[in-house]
Amino acid sequence: MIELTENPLEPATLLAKAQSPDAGAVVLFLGITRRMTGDRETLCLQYEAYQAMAVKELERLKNEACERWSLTACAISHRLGAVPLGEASVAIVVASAHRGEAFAAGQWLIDTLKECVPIWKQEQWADGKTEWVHPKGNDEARITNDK
Amino acid sequence: MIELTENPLEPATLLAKAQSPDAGAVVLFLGITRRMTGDRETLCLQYEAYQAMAVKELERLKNEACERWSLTACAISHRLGAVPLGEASVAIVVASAHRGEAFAAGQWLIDTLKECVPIWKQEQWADGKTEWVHPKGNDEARITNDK
Amino acid sequence: MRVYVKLFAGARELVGQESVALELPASATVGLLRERLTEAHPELRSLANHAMFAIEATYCDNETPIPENAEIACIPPVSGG
Amino acid sequence: MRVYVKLFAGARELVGQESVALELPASATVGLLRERLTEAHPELRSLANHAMFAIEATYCDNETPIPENAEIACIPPVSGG
Repeated sequence: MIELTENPLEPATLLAKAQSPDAGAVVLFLGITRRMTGDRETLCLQYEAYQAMAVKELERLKNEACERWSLTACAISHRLGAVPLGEASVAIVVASAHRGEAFAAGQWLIDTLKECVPIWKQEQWADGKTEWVHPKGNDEARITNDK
Repeated sequence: MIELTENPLEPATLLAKAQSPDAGAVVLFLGITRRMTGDRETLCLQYEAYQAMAVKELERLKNEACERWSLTACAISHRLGAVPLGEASVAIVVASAHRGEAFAAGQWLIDTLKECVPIWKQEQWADGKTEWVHPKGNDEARITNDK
Repeated sequence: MRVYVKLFAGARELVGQESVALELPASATVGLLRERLTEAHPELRSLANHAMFAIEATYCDNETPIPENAEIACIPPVSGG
Repeated sequence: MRVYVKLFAGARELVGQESVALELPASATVGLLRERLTEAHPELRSLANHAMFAIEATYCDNETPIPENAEIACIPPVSGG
């Protein structure tokens, strides 16, 4: 299951679908809006996607993960729009007969999602600035909008 | 939070406690009762613990994980008694500012739990036999009870 | 030919539009598109150098030729997750 | 001294009891306990060779001396998770 949604993510629903007698292991990853980045404070993150392509890329990642590891379930759900502090922007669930595969696939999926899938976040800083985050290698280009 | 319980595990409750504005990443691991082991079919698993020591060992693992990685939350819940097919015998939740630490700590916790914590499972096979599982290196000693 | 390039996130914000129109020769590649885009919108130069481009929602490289009437998007470095 | 050894899982099932009593010299170590346990309950030999022992719910090795009135447990290879 691949999903882009403006609603809060529902990891319990994803987990329930992944739990089955074929699975011995389920791994869930949640990416959360964190308050502090170094000493800067975030109020909220805002996510935007090139939706048709993001869904296609997420399907591609899911298919590649299912080829590389023996998975009994794989679901990725990404939230768009405002994601308040402490709430999840992304949920990835994978299940497999053995735990090594579930951990490896889960980690690969989030690492690769962050490299490939056309979704962007905008920081809304506590100091009033907003900033689109465009990582360039170790650096990040930040398109700042001083309000 | 460390817990041994005869009731079904509640991963959603564990997740809700782990999600906070200090966490950027939450990783949940569930171990599930799997139907097939090779070509043998399991009906149910039965878990038994040396409870006082299991709680103490789980606390020790949690403390060691919190020393090795920078975690904002760490909870382990293990079910005892009968765990039917597709249900979870163990739930581990870890949260940290960055995802690498959450994945590493989650994997280390389940690997180490399986080596150290005095909990045992008994296979109840579809062919009517029951068998305590006592892994010895690559081998497993199986104390079989033909009924 | 006339192409329309979708813009997202920082690129959209820099230009102030969700897409831009460009006039390209019929045999144009993505590399030429990248050049013309930054000539027409110099404010995009720094970001466009690091951006990928997608044709019909598939990543492509500088050598890829641009078909007529294709959906083209400028994909600045992503930051989802 | 008289010690009681808690048994779990396959060990409990092999002996048919949740604990066994053993008579040990006052200076006994865990190594001696392991020997005496398998002499008294030969059915445990294969499992006890791979078992750990715990005193007061803490793993110990063959050299550990056994205190009087301690809670002692035989921990066959674990399989939780």
